[in-house]
Amino acid sequence: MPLSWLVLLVLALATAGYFVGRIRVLKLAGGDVRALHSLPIYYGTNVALSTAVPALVVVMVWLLVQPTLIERSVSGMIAPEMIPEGSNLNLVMSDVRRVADGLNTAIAGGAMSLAEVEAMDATVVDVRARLGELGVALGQNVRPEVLAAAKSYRSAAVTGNTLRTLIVLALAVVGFGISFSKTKPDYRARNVVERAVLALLMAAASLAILTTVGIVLSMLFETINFFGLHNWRDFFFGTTWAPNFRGDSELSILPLLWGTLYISFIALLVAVPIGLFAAIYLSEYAGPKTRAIAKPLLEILAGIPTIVYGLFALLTVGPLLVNMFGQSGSLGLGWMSGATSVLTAGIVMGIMLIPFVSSLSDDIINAVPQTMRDGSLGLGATPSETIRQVVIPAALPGIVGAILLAASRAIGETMIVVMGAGAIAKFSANPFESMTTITTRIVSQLTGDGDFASPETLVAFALGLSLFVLTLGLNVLALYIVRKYREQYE
Amino acid sequence: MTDATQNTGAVAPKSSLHTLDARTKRRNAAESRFKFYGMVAIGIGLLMLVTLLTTILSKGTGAFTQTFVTMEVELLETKLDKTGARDLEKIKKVTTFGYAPLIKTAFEKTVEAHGIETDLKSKAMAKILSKSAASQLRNYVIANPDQIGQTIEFRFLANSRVDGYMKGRVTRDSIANDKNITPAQLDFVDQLIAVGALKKTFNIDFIIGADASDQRPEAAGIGVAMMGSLFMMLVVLALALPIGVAASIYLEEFAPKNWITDIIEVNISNLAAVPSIVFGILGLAVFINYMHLPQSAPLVGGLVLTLMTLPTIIISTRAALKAVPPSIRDAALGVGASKMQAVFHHVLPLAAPGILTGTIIGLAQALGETAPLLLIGMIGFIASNMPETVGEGLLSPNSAMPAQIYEWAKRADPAFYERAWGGIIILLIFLISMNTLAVLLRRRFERRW
Amino acid sequence: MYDTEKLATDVNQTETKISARNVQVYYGDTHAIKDVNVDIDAKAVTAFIGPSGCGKSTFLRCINRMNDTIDVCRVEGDIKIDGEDIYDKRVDPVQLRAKVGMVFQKPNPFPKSIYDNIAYGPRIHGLAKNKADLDEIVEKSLRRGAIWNEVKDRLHAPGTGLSGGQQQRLCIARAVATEPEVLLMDEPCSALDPIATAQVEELIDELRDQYSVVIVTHSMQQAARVSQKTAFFHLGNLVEYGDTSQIFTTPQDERTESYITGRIG
Amino acid sequence: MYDTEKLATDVNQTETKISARNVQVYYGDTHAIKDVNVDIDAKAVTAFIGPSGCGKSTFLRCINRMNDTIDVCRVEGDIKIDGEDIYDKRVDPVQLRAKVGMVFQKPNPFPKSIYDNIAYGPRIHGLAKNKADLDEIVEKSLRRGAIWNEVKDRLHAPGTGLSGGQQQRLCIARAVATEPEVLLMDEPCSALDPIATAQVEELIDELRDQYSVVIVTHSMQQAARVSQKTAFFHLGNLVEYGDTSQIFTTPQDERTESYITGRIG
Amino acid sequence: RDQVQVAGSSTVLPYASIVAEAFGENFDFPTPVVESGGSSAGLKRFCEGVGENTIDVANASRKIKDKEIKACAEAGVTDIIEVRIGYDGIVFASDINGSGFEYTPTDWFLALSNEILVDGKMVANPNKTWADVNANFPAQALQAFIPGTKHGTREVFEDKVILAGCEATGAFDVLLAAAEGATDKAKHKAAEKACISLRTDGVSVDIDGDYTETLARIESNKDGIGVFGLAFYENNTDKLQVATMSGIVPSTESIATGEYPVSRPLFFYVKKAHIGVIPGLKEYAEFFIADEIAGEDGPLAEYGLVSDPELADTQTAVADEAVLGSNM
Ligand SMILES: Nc1ncnc2c1ncn2[C@@H]1O[C@H](COP(=O)(O)OP(=O)(O)OP(=O)(O)O)[C@@H](O)[C@H]1O
Ligand SMILES: Nc1ncnc2c1ncn2[C@@H]1O[C@H](COP(=O)(O)OP(=O)(O)OP(=O)(O)O)[C@@H](O)[C@H]1O
Ligand SMILES: [Mg+2]
Ligand SMILES: [Mg+2]
Ligand SMILES: O=P([O-])([O-])[O-]
Repeated sequence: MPLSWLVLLVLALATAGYFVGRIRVLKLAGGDVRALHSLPIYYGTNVALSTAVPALVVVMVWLLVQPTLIERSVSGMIAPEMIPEGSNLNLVMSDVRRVADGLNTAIAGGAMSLAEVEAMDATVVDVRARLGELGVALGQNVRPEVLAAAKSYRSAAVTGNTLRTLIVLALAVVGFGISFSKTKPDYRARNVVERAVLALLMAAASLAILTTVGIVLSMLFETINFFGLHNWRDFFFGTTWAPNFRGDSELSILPLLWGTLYISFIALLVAVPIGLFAAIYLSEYAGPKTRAIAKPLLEILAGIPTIVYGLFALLTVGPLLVNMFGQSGSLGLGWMSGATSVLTAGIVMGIMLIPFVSSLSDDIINAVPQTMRDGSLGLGATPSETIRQVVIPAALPGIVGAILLAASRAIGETMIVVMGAGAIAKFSANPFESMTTITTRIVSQLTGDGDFASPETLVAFALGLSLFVLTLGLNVLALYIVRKYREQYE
Repeated sequence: MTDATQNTGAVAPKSSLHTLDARTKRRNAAESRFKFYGMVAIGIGLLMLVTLLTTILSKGTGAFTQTFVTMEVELLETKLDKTGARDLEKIKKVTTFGYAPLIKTAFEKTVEAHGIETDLKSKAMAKILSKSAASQLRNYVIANPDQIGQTIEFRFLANSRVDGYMKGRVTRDSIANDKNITPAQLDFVDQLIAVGALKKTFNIDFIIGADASDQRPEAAGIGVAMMGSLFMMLVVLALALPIGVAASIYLEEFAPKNWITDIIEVNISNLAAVPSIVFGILGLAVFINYMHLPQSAPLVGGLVLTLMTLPTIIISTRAALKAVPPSIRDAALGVGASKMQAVFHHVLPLAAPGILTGTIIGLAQALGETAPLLLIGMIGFIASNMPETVGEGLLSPNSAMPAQIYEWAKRADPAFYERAWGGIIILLIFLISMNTLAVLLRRRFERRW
Repeated sequence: MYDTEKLATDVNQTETKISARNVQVYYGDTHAIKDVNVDIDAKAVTAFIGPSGCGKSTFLRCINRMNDTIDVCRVEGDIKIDGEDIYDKRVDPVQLRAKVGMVFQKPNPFPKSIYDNIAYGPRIHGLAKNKADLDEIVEKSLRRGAIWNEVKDRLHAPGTGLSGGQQQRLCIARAVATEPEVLLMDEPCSALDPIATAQVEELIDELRDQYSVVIVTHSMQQAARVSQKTAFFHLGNLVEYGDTSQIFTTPQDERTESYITGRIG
Repeated sequence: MYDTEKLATDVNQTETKISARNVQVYYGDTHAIKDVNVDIDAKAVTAFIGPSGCGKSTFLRCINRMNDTIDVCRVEGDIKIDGEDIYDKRVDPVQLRAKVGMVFQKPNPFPKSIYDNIAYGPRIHGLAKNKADLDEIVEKSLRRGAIWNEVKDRLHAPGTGLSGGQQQRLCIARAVATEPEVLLMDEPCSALDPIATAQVEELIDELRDQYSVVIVTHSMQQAARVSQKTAFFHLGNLVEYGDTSQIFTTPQDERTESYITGRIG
Repeated sequence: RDQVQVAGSSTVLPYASIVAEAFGENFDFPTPVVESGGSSAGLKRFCEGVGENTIDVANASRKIKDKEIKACAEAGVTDIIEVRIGYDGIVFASDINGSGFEYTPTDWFLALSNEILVDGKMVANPNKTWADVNANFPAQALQAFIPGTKHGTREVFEDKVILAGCEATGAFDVLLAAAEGATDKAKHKAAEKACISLRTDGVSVDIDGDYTETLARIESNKDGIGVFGLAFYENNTDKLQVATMSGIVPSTESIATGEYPVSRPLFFYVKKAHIGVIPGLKEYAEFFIADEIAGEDGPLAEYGLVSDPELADTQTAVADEAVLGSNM
């Protein structure tokens, strides 16, 4: 039975279980819901879950395990000497799989009978041509041992699938049966279902941990390689970033870190006040109509591709700033020489981040109970005093969350920095100079032309991991601050 | 307890409500300033939006029209099927290069038929067509081998320079050093316009078509990439929203408040700060190298973007859950609802606006993200066909809108630049329609208590 | 409007419904309830009285474990309902709260329609077979909450748009709708006018035919009118507990007496 | 604890502080206040009584324009304070509310420390010159709110962690701290025990030396004790308004009489 | 997997996409997927192993390095077919309406190097305008947009322009004399390094993006001179004017003959083990270098690729599936 059918069947059984469970428990209770421990839907859900969850888990495990098992047994048929020069077992096996798939297609399409397939002999029939007619493309002619392996692969798979179908269906039926027999009015169905839901919720939360582990693992190995090739002291405490194709580059994170913090800081300097004031205006002053229109409009800012912002920085904001602060600028200050600068990138990034702050804060501010505002207004506070001293503090955790999100995005942004801030790593306090960030360096070293095993490329991983640790520190700090200033309303 | 003081009367002298005292004036000034800042903030935001949108629109609308040349082509049997057996295999042997002569001949005929006078050689005339013309012919012939020998009217794309000329991007001055087109060819284009054989019309292929190579900007479309984005968004929505909300509910409502949950909490905020390309590294390692999912597949892209979007959704959902007053939970628990019921029946609906905002912002980010796609092979030249089934949509190689736009923006021919902006328009329309749904939903859940 | 006769006859013939032993409650470091022992009768009304801040609400919230929801709150000691320890691990607080209903001190209607406010409990407990049944429960509960007449035309208006007293009655109706065995009412009449108060008292009186009712009140008169037993709390201590008539006529403790004789409200 | 003599002497010698003419209030389509005309005296206490949901809070909130914050609420008619129309365009609701303080029906402490809850008003109105001054104001207000003793050791604990009655007194103290000329109190004693009630009533009595106080109450006794004038509302109408003694002894309107004679709470 | 999977250099990408498109049109195989991402990333994925979940072809704008071949071998990728498809010309161009330039490597060294030789001593580069660099040039402010350190073009620029200029001005000898190092080789290296260290005062701007970004920079700063690929320039002749190098105008012809000095070879690498397994792989490789595609009149040359004079050799090598190390 094809997999999709099997899954559908299990789901159908589960659906049936849902109704059967409901009906049964109601019947046992003589139609009186009050006699039940839980609502009928919980009994139904319990049966449905007991039917579907174990069965589907087995399907999943099976899908992961069966190919490995079959592969192992079939690959025994391919003697090492049969593997062509330069190839490996892996490749031969993918050929085997492809042929087996082709045979299956042929049988399913009715082009060949099972017996025909079994009798097919690669020394006699041109399998490639035969399958080619059926629309199965093969890269190469099929050798006899491959065909033989493919046949046994196919039959093993067929057996496996049959077994899978049986076991899964049996499990579903058993699950159905057990939960069905448990379905009695005093069975604590709600508790069971809720425990299952809680397990799901926990699983969802632990995904974050898994992701972190994945990220660390996927970078750790290469980072270690990097530190094998490059002095860690130079990386952490050096002052110059100058990758070079000839090797012995100076790769220090510090100037990049400085650029990252500086640019993010300016971006937040733009985004936080604008976003926060926008949020305040939307939730506290604007009429429902204005709010309904302005908020989604601002949200578009978050969805404009960053390449547009990059071009905007390069072609509009940069020249504008040069016109003001440049040598022949309107202010005649001569502070700025090129269009790319920390300020250019910071401002443009800030604009992109406005909705991160405004929309989230607006929701949180809006959720502060009206009685808080009434309390303050009733004392003769102006709306702005109310907002600053009562509403914002009450909404602070959410607002900090929004700002952190914006900061995170600022740290992770590449395109705007590349186009707006330039690619030079340096220490300077002058916001009119070009600088660059860790993230952009990660991207460019990773996509660059250097030798992929060289420190110039591997440094990307070290940068990534260091940034990870760094932001972790910042987040701990933020958590601590929020905890300290949290105000809980009733 | 009667410690009323005598000076209370002195503090509050009777004052008219109609005249503002100095302090109130000051406070009111602060108030108007505050409100003004709010308006300025919105103003700045909207101004920037308008600036960006007008830039995008002014640069991108050109991509929606395209120049076509209509003419009759005789499908010469001598060129296409020398044996005359109509054997498809044989016909297929004739490559697109073999169709070039048909087009040249067709031009000669057209010039003759319309009485156009020109010194151009037929090869030079044929150059005003897109390189896709030959493949268009070949595809037609392979689909209708019986038509060989007939004369059929075709509508061919003009090449990007001619199209640029029609759109004003290319002028006789600007092509002085251009080896792709000559003034004489432009004269010829003018003549074709005069006889109505060359026209600029709406270009549906841009919206539904696939990418084309660097030499054929005029044939490139964003439709297939849009499907790629659509399938990725479906994956993200189907995974990130439920998982994100579930994780937030667990952390905010059920998790014991201890160091483990603190770690998870910090962890999640930290994931938000992980540069998106790192998620690409992760995706490559986990989904492609470890789990053997196909390369360049929207499924993998969707999974990577899901991981990237999760922190955004979780952070906003948690903030929204936190903002629901505890008295609501008390009320539900008090009538005998379980914690789960209290959360799902009361808290979650009240937190829905914040959740939807997180979703809007998370999806917007996911929709516009390119960097992680680079590592899982969704950026480059991926000219697939429109996926026909959901499975194909998820698994067969595809690109995504932002990746396509990013690619176009890099390409040398300025015609691609116009398409990149056109692509941005489509992306924004996609985004706005996605947002509209969420915004409408959010409006339904908004209330103050 | 309420029958005073009952008062005399019912006392002393009841069994214990709730029994608390050595109950201590802490909010962080604050010791809010100090070593309280009390037996609350079934099918009777018990009044908790005492000065503001003495711990009445805190103790009341222990009885249906609503204190679980306050992070800093810690409860020690035993509380048994029908002989079963409610702080036992095996006890599902949900089931407990279905059995022990509560009206909170501050009215907290759901931000939903009036109808849904009432229907919520019956829905999750499966008390109604169908829509008509539910409609009936809602109407009956609202009537018992003495608010039916005021809201019958606006059942689908939000419950949060009601006046203070109306919200309070809505919350009473909501608690009654789930038919709890024990009903805890924290100052249920504080925002009610005399007539509404009388109606609620009538309801309480009616409830005690089948259920236990515990009521926190600041009105000595109310306590005297509706309750059979009265507990007087002071600074977290249960100072005196006994038959209402006895507490109000011959208090044993000095503090009780001084509180009662300041009889004003 | 409160002097009943004042009651008799003060009446009739006062000037009008607030005058309302043809006031109508609508919540959307609901007509909540119907054509109310009333003159409220300066340096006197006026009580609003009436059954729950009759519009007392609504009318009270009109006097300091707190109804402005409710979107669906519409106010028509004239309300004058000291002869000045408060709905006039030139009137700044902020200044109005500084002059007309309010204690809400549901206690709504800010999620801040107890100290900051009280200090909030004085800070925004600049009533304190320095920290010491502010400390003094806070202490004095808390004392007047009859809650000083209970909270003096935990001034920096959150105001939301107080008991219901404590929160109510905190809100009274908060309102008093800004020294308003008119104080509107919506059931200020609903969650208070008799002693605390008495203290608040004493405060009210003290306040009327200089200010106007309007108090909504369900307790007829309280109205009789503290107020000089009483207004009886019914279904949005001001049914009767006059000297408290007269209303409680010889009500003119039948409805008033029947409400008063149901005298229970 | 049915389609050929290609990844790698963004410089090769346009050519590969032209080929892939034509391949898809003319063969029954599906259009190959050509990912971009850079030579290094492409080779890295290429060397991850053999099997369907790895790529078949890596494009590179440089030769594969020995270290990479080793890493490949460790992952089981042993037989690699190297295919050189032609050359990428690198040109210097400025705004179409500005003044034109005729450069020598010396000019660039004098313009961008951190230190230059003045009166026999290395001093911090004092030049502010092109006129300071070369009296024949206009007094236009110095502003160069050069490829960032991630780009292979940067290496070519350093080697063939800056280093050449360094040697031509004699600075190299001075630096070599002053260089520290144990061996001659180390000294040489140190001197080279000193030569190619560019000034950081904003005159020389690294471009990490693409040529479109360089073009955008020139549009926003008309004084700027940018480094471009020949193909890019040829598609933007309406906005850019090209500068000569040592008197030679860059074109596919002048580069093919070797007259114009600044260019680099382009390659792609095929995993031999995948031939026969991935349908169409060999056909694709052969098609790429077929005369009608990569020849002098083919579409690649038309687009700007400098076709390889030794294309025929390459064709036979591919036909024979000659792997790296066997014939080189
Ligand atoms: N926000 C609102 N939206 C709609 N209707 C409201 C709102 N607030 C009050 N009402 C209605 O207006 C009427 C008067 O309400 P109000 O709060 O003034 O009554 P009240 O006299 O204060 O009653 P209580 O003594 O119960 O507090 C009531 O019928 C109430 O339901
Ligand atoms: N969440 C809390 N956190 C800290 N302390 C609290 C909290 N809730 C109550 N308290 C304190 O516990 C004590 C008892 O409070 P409780 O609410 O039980 O009083 P009460 O008797 O109900 O008073 P009232 O009649 O005013 O409602 C009070 O001193 C109060 O300040
Ligand atoms: Mg209480
Ligand atoms: Mg009221
Ligand atoms: O992408 P490149 O490797 O050619 O720079």
